[in-house]
Amino acid sequence: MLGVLRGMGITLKNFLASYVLPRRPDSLETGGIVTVQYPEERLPEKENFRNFPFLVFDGTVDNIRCVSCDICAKECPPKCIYIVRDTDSEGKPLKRPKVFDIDFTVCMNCGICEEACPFDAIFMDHEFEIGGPERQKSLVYHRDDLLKSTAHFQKIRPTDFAAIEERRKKDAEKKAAAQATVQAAAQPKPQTPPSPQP
Amino acid sequence: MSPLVLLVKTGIYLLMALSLLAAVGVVTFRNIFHSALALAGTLLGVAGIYLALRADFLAGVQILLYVGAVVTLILFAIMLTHRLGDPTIPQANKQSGPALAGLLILAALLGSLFLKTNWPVSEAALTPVTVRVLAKALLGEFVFPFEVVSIVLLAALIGAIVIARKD
Amino acid sequence: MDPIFVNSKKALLNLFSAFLPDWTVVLVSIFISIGAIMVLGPFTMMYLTWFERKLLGRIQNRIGPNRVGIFGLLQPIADGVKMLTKEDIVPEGADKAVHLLAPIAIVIPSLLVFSVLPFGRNMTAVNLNIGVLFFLAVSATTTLSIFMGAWASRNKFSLLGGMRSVAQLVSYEVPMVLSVVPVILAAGSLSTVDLVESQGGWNGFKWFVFTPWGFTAFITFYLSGVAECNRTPFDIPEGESEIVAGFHTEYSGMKFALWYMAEFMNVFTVSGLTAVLFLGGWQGAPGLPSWAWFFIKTYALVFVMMWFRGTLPRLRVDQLMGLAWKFLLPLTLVNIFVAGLWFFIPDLRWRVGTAVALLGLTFWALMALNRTALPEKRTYEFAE
Amino acid sequence: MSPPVLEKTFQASDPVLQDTETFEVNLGPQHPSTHGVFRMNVKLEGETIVSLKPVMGYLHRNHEQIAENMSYLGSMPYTDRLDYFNSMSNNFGYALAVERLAKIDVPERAQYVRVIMAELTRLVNHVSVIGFLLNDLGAFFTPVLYAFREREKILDVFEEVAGSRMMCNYLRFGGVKRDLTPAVTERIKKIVRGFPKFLDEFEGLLTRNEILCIRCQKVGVLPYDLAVNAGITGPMARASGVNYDLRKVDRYSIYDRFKFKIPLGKIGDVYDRYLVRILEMRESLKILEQALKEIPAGPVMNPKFAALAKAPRNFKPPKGEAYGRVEAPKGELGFYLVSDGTAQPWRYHVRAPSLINLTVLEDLCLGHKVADAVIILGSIDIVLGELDH
Repeated sequence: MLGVLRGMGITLKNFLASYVLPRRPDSLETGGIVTVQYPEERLPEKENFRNFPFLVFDGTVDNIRCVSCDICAKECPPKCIYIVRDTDSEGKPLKRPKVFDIDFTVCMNCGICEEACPFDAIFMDHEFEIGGPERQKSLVYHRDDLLKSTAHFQKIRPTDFAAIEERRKKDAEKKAAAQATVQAAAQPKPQTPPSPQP
Repeated sequence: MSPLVLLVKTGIYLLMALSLLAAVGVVTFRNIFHSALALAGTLLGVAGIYLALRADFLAGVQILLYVGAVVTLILFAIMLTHRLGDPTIPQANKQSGPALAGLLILAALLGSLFLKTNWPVSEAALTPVTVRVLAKALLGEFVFPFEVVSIVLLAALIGAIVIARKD
Repeated sequence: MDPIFVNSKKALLNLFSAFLPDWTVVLVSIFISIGAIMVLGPFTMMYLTWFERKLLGRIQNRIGPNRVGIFGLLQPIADGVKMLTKEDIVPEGADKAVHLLAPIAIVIPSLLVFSVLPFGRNMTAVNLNIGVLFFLAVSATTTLSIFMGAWASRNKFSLLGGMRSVAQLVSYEVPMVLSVVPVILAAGSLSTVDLVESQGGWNGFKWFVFTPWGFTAFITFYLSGVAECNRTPFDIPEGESEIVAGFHTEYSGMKFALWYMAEFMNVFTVSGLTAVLFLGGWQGAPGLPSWAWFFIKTYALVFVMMWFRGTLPRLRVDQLMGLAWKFLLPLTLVNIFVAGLWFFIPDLRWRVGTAVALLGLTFWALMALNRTALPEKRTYEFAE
Repeated sequence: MSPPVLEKTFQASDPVLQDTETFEVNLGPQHPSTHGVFRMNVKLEGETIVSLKPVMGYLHRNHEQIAENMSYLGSMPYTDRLDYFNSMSNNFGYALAVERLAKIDVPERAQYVRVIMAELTRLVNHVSVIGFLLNDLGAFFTPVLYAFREREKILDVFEEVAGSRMMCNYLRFGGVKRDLTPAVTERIKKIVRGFPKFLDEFEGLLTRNEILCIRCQKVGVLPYDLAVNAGITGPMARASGVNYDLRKVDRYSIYDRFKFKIPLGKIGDVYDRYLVRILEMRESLKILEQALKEIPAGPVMNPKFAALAKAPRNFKPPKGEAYGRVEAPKGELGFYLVSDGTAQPWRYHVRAPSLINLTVLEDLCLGHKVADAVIILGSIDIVLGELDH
């Protein structure tokens, strides 16, 4: 009897408190209404939140970082990435994807593609409202749908962006330095003539 | 006769007709569940007739006990014994002959009572049986039969418990 | 303010009597009353669903419906439209006629009982001199409809729900009727109007709930009433987590809405009758009109029912029966005796003393007798 | 030939006449309280259960076979989906197994982070399970929503550190994916500070509630012997008095550093299972407090294996086998791995606590009512993702 009454007291307290106490996010601490009225109200996005992946480009859309090395497609646990390497007019393979499809019906947002990518070309997005009118075609995202600028990446994940940019810069410097030493070492020697084609 | 009285009378006759119809249904429906429902309909109709005869209390008790409890128990029994609910099982058996005989005797008995009773013809001769009057009669003049009935019911109750007990 | 409804009906009747024959005026009067109830019943149901959802939402730190109209006030209408446009599914093996009849049959008694509720001074549709009995008798027939629905669905969950429902309703009918007896004893009448009038008025606290037997009867009646309405913690006939939806598992669309309507109207009428029997009905402080008092009291009781729903888990079938037969029934029986003594002993102190002592003793004895069914304290070891 | 049954004359004592008809009901696969697509084939006599056969496999997704065709790291996000309430514990178990297989050391800070996450997961699981149990008991969502209010805070933390609320995929072989920022540590501290208050409220609503008590006490009693013989683990075993908690028994990770106790029930009914969970949460809070106080600074990833995440295909543990097990909120969660020296495990096996704890369902339910079967199932605490892996 007393236990029931005590429980009733607790629910009554919650009932009354819902009229007095503040709403989210304070209500998580104090009690009170915790509902977020979704389309109008949104919770602040967490920086590390990961959802579906996107491809980054530097500056312009032509400058895709992806070199279509196919590592992400191989590592992807549910195998939702499909890549075809682009070729130039003569059929020589180019370092960029011609087709880069991600099937979001299969993707499970694990973020392994992002971890595996050696070129910092694919990252996890914050976009989660991707509903479509049907369940197959509209959820297969193609290369152009997936492309987003580095500015977007900087906007959604500033900390990661800064760290990655710094590393990239260092890598680039190292590469430049290495190249310089290679060139410096190569310079005094006379240029070997290209071997004649057989 | 004012139209209102006519309306009321029509209503009563309609009620009677419906309860008779339901009563016919009780014995003719092939599905025992439907029969039981028709029985409930009949009892409700009878309660309506009581109400029309200004026996409010009787009508209330009729609904409470017969519709609310007795029919419910019948339905409960039907539901617990699965196969009775099967519509393919015939509801008639070989005892219809003796049953008809019993019915005729009962009808004769009731008919003789019907003829012997001195029915009041005017409304003024009717003493309104209110709950108060009924209560006074039950606990005053007829207290002995009332208590006897109570004891019989108590005995039935105890008997039921004894039978139902497993050990 | 008080006789506003009564006067408006009178005005309407006067208007009609100017050009209609006398006997039709009687009919019109009846139809006005019926019409008022027919509007009030479904309207109450609609807004009770809204009320319940809002209230439960608040209890659970949610907002509740708030999208359709301000404060979600149009939500019931939206629900109604949804129900109406939903496909009406009748199971293959169902008994089609009974399946159709059951939800209709359950709404009728729920609406009928409105007719004896005194909504305010002179605001009873029919002042039957067996009002309370009528109420109890008519609401007893809901069992039949639930049974019809359960049986006609040809679904095992429905059947289980139906059986549970019947066992429950028949059991709780008994303490419910018995707990009304002391009140009838005190008022000397079965008419709901007389019952309200015998509870005096605000001054002197003549409500029956303020007497020891009245209080006991109030609790037992209200609990049985909650059980009669199939509400938590006695909602085993439709216990969602166990038997899906009980007797109305196989109903959809408007038929389902009718089951719901009956349930919510029962909630309202049982609360209303509790208010009439124990809380003085429309009696109250003169500041507010009588009908306002009635609705305040009724809705307070409705609130408690929904509050139960927001707090309590449900009982098991056997425990439910145990509560009715092993606890409520003896208590109500003793309570009748106590109420009898109350009117027999002239001295106020003595009668209060005897009543409290007897009821307390009974309560204690019943607790002691049922101690195997009561919770036990547990201790726990802690291993390193 | 006439059927012989008709020839037989029945005695009143004949069991055929005394027994009422049994009634077969399928609870599930679509049923409000089977916690997913699970079916119980129940034979009833009146409302009393005379036979109960669990039918599972509706959510079977070839988990083990998939993992055997995948890089070691690639299975990590799949383990999230085993028991989708406690992805952190699942990650923990799998990471332990792989670390044992490949002999990877885990830095100090990462160990602490793992323990903190595992214990937070335990809180999440236990509050939700109790909430759902109450729903099975017929409470209309109130306890669940109170529990979810608390769970929300913890899930927010998970989202912040791991990027996802439920499918965390947070642990890596040799550490964790991302360090805790000071802000997150503060938040966890705040949650741990505030949790006892919530638990008190929750218990006030439930523990002494007479309806809950009479519904749960002496229902679904799991005796000590049966619990041991059937290999029951987790809170369910402990409610029956089996002192078996891997955190004490196995002393994996750094659990030997913390002071905490194991609550043990005496009877092993639904009520004990409920209260043992509550008490366990209080003990978890003690672990969390200690861990948050002692957590050192430092790296969260073994630098030798940091590069591993960049190329999961190149991770080839030496030939051998390993069994990693953790005290998941539901019981002993074990991962058995056999490596043949390639990038894919040769054998991958999950010992799912839900599955093994469920084996006693029939023993617990016999003789009880349908309503009890539902709460017994609720108190066993199954998650179909794990059951049907």
